[in-house]
Amino acid sequence: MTLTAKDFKSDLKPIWCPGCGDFGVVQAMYRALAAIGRPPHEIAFVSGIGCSSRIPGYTTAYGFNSVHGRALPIAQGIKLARPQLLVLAAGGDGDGFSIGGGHVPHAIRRNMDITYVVMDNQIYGLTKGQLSPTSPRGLQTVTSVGGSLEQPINPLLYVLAYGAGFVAQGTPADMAGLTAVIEEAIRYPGFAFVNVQSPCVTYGQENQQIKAHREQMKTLASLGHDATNMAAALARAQHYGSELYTGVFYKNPQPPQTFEAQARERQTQLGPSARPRDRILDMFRQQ
Amino acid sequence: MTLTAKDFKSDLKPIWCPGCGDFGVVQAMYRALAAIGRPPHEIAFVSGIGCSSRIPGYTTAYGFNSVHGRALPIAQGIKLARPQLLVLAAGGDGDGFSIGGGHVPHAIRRNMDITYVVMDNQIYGLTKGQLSPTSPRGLQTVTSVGGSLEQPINPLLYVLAYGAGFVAQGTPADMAGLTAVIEEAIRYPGFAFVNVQSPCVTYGQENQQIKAHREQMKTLASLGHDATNMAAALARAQHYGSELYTGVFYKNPQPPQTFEAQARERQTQLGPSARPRDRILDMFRQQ
Amino acid sequence: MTTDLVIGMAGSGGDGIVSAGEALLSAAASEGYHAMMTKSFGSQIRGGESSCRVRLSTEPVLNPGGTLDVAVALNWDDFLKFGGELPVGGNTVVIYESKTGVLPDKLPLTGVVPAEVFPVPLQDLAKEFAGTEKAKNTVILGLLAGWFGVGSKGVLAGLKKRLAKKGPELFEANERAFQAALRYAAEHPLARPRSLRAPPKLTPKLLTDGNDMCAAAAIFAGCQFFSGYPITPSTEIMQFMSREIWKYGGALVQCEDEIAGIGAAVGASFAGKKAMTATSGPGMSLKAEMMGLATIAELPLGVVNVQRGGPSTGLPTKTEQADLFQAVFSAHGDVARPILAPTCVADSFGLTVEAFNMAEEYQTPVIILSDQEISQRKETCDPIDTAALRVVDRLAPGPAELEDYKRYRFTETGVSPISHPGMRGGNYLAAGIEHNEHGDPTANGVMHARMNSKRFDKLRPLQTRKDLFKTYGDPDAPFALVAWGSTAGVAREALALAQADGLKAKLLVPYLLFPVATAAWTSFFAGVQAGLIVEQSHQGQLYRLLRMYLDLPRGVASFARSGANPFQPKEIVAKLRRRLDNQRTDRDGQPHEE
Amino acid sequence: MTTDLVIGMAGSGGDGIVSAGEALLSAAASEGYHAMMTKSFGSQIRGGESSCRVRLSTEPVLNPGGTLDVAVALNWDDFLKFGGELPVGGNTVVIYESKTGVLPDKLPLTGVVPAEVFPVPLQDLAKEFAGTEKAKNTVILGLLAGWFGVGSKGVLAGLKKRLAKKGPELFEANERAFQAALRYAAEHPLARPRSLRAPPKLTPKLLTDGNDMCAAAAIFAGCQFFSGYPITPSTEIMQFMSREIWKYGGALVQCEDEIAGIGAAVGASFAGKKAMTATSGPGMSLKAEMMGLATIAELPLGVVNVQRGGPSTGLPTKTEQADLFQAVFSAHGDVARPILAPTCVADSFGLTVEAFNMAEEYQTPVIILSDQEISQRKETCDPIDTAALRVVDRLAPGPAELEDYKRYRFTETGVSPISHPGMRGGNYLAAGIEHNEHGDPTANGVMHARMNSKRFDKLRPLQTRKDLFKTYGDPDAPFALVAWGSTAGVAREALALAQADGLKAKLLVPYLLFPVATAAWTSFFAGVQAGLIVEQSHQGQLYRLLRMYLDLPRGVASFARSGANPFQPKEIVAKLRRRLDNQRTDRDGQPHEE
Ligand SMILES: Cc1ncc(C[n+]2csc(CCOP(=O)(O)OP(=O)(O)O)c2C)c(N)n1
Ligand SMILES: Cc1ncc(C[n+]2csc(CCOP(=O)(O)OP(=O)(O)O)c2C)c(N)n1
Ligand code: SF4
Ligand code: SF4
Ligand SMILES: [Mg+2]
Ligand SMILES: [Mg+2]
Repeated sequence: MTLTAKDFKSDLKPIWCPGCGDFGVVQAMYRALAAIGRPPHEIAFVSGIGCSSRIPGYTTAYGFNSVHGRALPIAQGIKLARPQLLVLAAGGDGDGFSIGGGHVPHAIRRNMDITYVVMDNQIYGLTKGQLSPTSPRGLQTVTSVGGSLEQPINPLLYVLAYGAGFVAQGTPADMAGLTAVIEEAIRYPGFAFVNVQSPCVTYGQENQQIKAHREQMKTLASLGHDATNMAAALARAQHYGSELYTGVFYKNPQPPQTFEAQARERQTQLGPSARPRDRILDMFRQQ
Repeated sequence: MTLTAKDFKSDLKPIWCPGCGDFGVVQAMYRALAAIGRPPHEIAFVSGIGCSSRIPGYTTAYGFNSVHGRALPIAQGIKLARPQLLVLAAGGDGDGFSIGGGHVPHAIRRNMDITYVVMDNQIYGLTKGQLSPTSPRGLQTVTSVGGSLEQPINPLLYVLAYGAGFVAQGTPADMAGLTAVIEEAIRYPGFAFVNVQSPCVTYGQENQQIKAHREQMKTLASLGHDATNMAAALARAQHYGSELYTGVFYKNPQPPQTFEAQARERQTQLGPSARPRDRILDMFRQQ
Repeated sequence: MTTDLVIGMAGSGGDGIVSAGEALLSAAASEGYHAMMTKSFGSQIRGGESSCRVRLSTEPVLNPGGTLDVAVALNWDDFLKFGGELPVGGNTVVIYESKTGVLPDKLPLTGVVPAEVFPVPLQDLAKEFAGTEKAKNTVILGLLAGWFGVGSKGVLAGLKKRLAKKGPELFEANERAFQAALRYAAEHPLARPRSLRAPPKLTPKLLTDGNDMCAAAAIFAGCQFFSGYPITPSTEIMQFMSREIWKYGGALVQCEDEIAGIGAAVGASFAGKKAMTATSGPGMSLKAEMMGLATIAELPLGVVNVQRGGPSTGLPTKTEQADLFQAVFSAHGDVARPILAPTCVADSFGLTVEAFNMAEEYQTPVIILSDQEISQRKETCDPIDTAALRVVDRLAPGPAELEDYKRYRFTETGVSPISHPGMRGGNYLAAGIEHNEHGDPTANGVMHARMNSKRFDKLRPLQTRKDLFKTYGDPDAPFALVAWGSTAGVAREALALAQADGLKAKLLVPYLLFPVATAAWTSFFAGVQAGLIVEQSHQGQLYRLLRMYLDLPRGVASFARSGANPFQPKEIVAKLRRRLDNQRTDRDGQPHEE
Repeated sequence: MTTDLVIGMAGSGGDGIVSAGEALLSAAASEGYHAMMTKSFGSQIRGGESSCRVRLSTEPVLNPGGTLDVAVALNWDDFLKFGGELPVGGNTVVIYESKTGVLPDKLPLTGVVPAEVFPVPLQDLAKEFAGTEKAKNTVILGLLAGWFGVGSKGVLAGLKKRLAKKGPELFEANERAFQAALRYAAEHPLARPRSLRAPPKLTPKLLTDGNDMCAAAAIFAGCQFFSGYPITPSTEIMQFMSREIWKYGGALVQCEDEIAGIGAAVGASFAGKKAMTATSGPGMSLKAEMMGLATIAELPLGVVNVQRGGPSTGLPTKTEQADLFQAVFSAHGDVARPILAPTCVADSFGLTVEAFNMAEEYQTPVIILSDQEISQRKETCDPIDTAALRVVDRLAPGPAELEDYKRYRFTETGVSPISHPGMRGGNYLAAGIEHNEHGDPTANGVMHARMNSKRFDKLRPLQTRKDLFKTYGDPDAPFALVAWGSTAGVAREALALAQADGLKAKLLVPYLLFPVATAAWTSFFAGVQAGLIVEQSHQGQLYRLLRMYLDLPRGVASFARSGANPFQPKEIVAKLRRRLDNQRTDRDGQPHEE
């Protein structure tokens, strides 16, 4: 039985505002998952909290809409416990890089085969328009009335510095491209990161909407970018915030072994030396 | 009255093991502070928890030996509340980049004039020898009996990606160099990061001891490194873990305004529009 | 004529229902009425259903009220989604958009026949007189003015002010729609007129919500530092601070998470400034470790928890009172911190000032345990005499003390003078590790026991505070109610009802929840035969907390239920009655708890 | 001859005092004695003072004991730093390094004259017979064997095994030192001989500490996933898992912090595996939010908190029982989770298995509330019959149920069958947001109340559990002691003392602390006139917790004090006596709490 995008769409009605970029992201996700072809029950889809983090509920996969910022620890627990699952994680820019920012480098260096999609709208949507870590400097919001005083973060540069094996960016302004990078991310055998410029129509900035994206967008392919070249990736990533590059920034041509593969090896190697469970106490026996 | 290193040494007896690298770090700190010349009571020195985090108690400054991983949030609160203070933060590799790792990018992008010294020994000292985020892959410790399965982090590369204005490295194997980078970090008007390779004699690796450092050490100056060149800094930083470079990796030649300076501007600008405190409720008055 | 009017309105996001409510509220406030408004929205972020309740009265308004006097439905689908939040009864006047095509005798309200029903061509009137459907909400305001006499002056005056910037045309269009609605109302009079009586005297009122009131109080109390992380329903405190704190030489930082949010505030307090953080349940859970640090380091701190439905993410936009256990007990080890709970917008001011004073006086974090309803509802308040409020600053060490400074010196009160960086001679080490009087780390059990005693004993004076309790009704009455937080307003109405019903009852409203002020409680409960502790949590958390420290009279039981299910005064009285009956028939049994 | 011997030794880090203790302990275990060892160190990370206490007995050892029978001081400075932890009394035999130059009648022990004092040239003997000072500790073992008859066979056998890899020379050198010490003891006999009686029968014993026992139990119970973050004194659980869990098809991840530590375990549980995390107070504080998530998502989880001195960083290496409030109440909203407390190394096994069973049966996190003393002390245990222990697995949905699967279906027990990713048809959304039976998010108050009830009601059966309580003494005795955790072992000895003293007393040791199992408590307290709830916390946390749910007899009071100040059986008896006197003279007053 071949699966279609529809097979991944749940009955839950999205709470998203009409026109929210996240509609495009979930659509791209349906299509990418259909292309991958794993049945929904073999997929675990984890998120934190935020508008974007509602996404697992809109799919037919096993979903976990957890707590703010903790999608990655939970996703890693799932993957390591049941490596045969397809594990996805997703959430907002705040969820991923503010409260959850401490988990990202460690998820990446552990390198489990998880795809992490950040729906980056440079704002806190769910809580109604506060500053996000990707908000540009000077942005006026309800929590930065006189304008933000901080430099924004650069998610692309960060994850490259963290050593991610797959780093890409997309926008729902280019559904085909977005679908393609998500699919490629899932197929990458290791930790994969996709930053999606997903406009917030309600609290987002004017120049960050779908229409603007259509004008700003430059596919990395069209620029002749070599996705196996880390230095080039680092250089391109520096333009986050001023240029909207889409496509794959970096893809490790020699994906290192995943954590779960090493775990499997260790289990196989040590398994034979296990005492039977019911005789485990023998190890404490004196004489 | 000129201050000497001794003026910064407290009566508290260090709990450190004989030969611990942290003795060198605190010595360098005394000397750097003496060179700076601010009296101890104008200094606030914050740390988290760990062997290294005991350091504020061994100085005569106002110290705050807080909780694990939280030195930076507390230091920022102090600096923003009382910008005229000299604010230092310090702690271990675990404190700073494992449990505290989520605070680092945000402290850096806020760019307060704080100097953060990480005493990196690639191990958890205080808890007796578990894996740290900078432990090399494959290291066998009590929590990684079969060898660690994770790639270590790269503190130097991370903080550069985070946009730190000053990034340096030192080792107590070169006390003069260490003192110099700490002093320069303190003088840098913005967030400054110093990674100190501070050997753990009790749980650390053989090739990470003072003696080994003496052989491994290469000063960046001797390599003709240009500390104003970010690309060069990124390139050098990639060698963390294989090369022991000391000195300044990067120093922003045009330090951007600090958060506290902007705050001061805002206070000055908005101050005149304040209602008297005891009439603040007038803002809620109808008609 | 009536003295109290509860109006509920619902529509979809774009209908402007909430701004109609706000216009009515501020009109009523300017006309001298007491008024209160609560809002409720569907789960849709934007464009979903939205509603508000406005209660207007010539007497102080204690709660949002129960069954509606007036129901306004822009469309029935949206209206019905609010279910119990907008209850229609036999006494309700129903006004709805006639375009919905629903017949007046076929309203989709099961088992209810409203008093009067008016299908009105709201949209058409708006289009005809204002030239835009958007003026629908002005039409509604005109109808309410016409039928119930509320806002006839104030609404237009308010609109004029609000629309001033946009040129006269817009205001004039709205004025025409308003007038047309007034005429419409005059042409379709109520069968049983019920205009709201004019307010007794026109005192100028304050109008705001609990979050803004709390933030303003913090500034009044001298707070110069705010750090936190956004979370519903507390974010408005940070938003207020983002506008105001700079003006007072203060600073704000939106942190990366709640741990940093309290961490920075702890740092600012260590640096000698009055500092504050504000959050809601999930954020409080994350702050637990730092709360313990502030306790052992003895640092003053104002911490606001605006409670919402839990556990976990729970019901983020609904009110509940289930974070009391967390407030009192979270963080490992023996820790205690004062917990204060406001009961309405007005008392949020004084209580927040009190919280900062306690924090400074006792060098401790203090939790202001607000809840979603208080924090986000708008309310008229009588002016507050700020001159009558004292502002306390922490005890500084004198020059003699600074010669050989002991940060944690054992004193009679348990409070030791506190220095801060910048103060010569006051240098010390603050730490999460147990310490001796100097602040030096120790693992000595005897010193630990002494320091624990110090930290607990310094809060002892709070146990005898009686001013942080209010009693209503006859102090010698044998039947008792206790209610805290937003539930207190319902309980006050319940008390009035009970008394009118002939019950000898009284009510205690505690503002200080912890430490349990045994003196106040014991004197209230003396002679009480039966009573209820009313609160919105599954476990009845205050009831349980009191049992820890008090022997409650046997007849006192818990009346508790999960949040998002507001109590009605009537059911409280009914429950109290049932309790009395139980008491009588079941003399020797254990008290029944429900 | 004696049946019980408490030996305390202290020296500086390099002296090998602790390994001497360990050698003695395992020798004693192999000789069939019951034995227990605790260690204590100065704040120095390495090379500071270190000490251990070894208690050997022909009867089960319940606690580390009080005043020493034998004190061994390698140098007096270090010995004295341990103060109350190594108390010397009039009955103590003191052995010390004669090189210290201290005269036997000038020992630096104020107000105490030990029974016998032996300055011994430990270092010289070691050097002379083993050729190295390092053999000092072997000399000590030889002396102990000579004077007290302990370890004469076992020590050398153990040494031989341990030193096997290093070639025969090292062992032989140690053997010579041991023999020399035996001779030395024979040449300097005790004035009053007190050899330890031979054990009644030689049952092979298990020897381990509470942390390893707990970890082994988790594996036995089917745990296949561990994630956590190191923290004293719980890290050994992770260390055990790092060695063992892979063998059982499981996996371990050392996380970046405690939030991720529990987060990954929550994920693994969601994925259908039995998962565990372990930490201590500060880590528990950080895990609060995730605990709430596991509760609302109804996910089984084993969570260990090895208590240490608090608040905040507190006294990381000392024991305390002050995290009970946190265990029960942390996390916002109405949450409840079972809390189980082991009282010794041996019962850590069964209780951990019970915890995993409860977690699976009720789909809830369960806290194993251990403490530093239990977790790090080494103890002999009788073999445990694992075949008698059941292992429970979570209820899986059947094929019919999976046709229209409702993850949170309302059932009679409150427990709903649970699926996991990979199971076809079981797909659902787990969430921290309140949900309906399908798991879909809801903000509906009525559904919220029902789900809260479901989550609390499913734990009800625990309230009637009696098997998780142990009563000692005459069940009808009018005088009562209650003690939990590591304090239970002291209380058992206190009970024996009280009974010997003619007091009609009994003791309740609860293993299930929450939910408060009213049935068990009520039946224990029936007829009790006076009693003490003994615990190591400033607030007397169990006492307060019980008051929440029980009407304690008036004569029952709290006997509590901060951690790092262990109770002695004698003082408990004395306190109980004083309590009885108070009761008699103060009939009508309120119960006195101390
Ligand atoms: C611990 C905790 N802190 C704060 C919140 C409140 N909160 C919910 S979502 C959110 C941020 C939303 O922004 P983002 O992650 O960018 O997602 P978006 O809504 O923009 O998609 C916040 C602060 C929470 N639910 N839990
Ligand atoms: C919240 C919390 N988690 C864990 C610990 C235990 N702990 C104390 S220090 C430390 C790590 C020490 O390593 P590092 O930060 O590298 O400092 P070092 O001792 O090596 O200088 C840990 C895990 C703690 N005190 N608090
Ligand atoms: S608020 Fe913004 S991010 Fe949230 S649903 Fe609406 S448009 Fe999307
Ligand atoms: S354990 Fe290591 S880091 Fe800690 S004091 Fe000793 S040598 Fe230094
Ligand atoms: Mg966002
Ligand atoms: Mg370290």
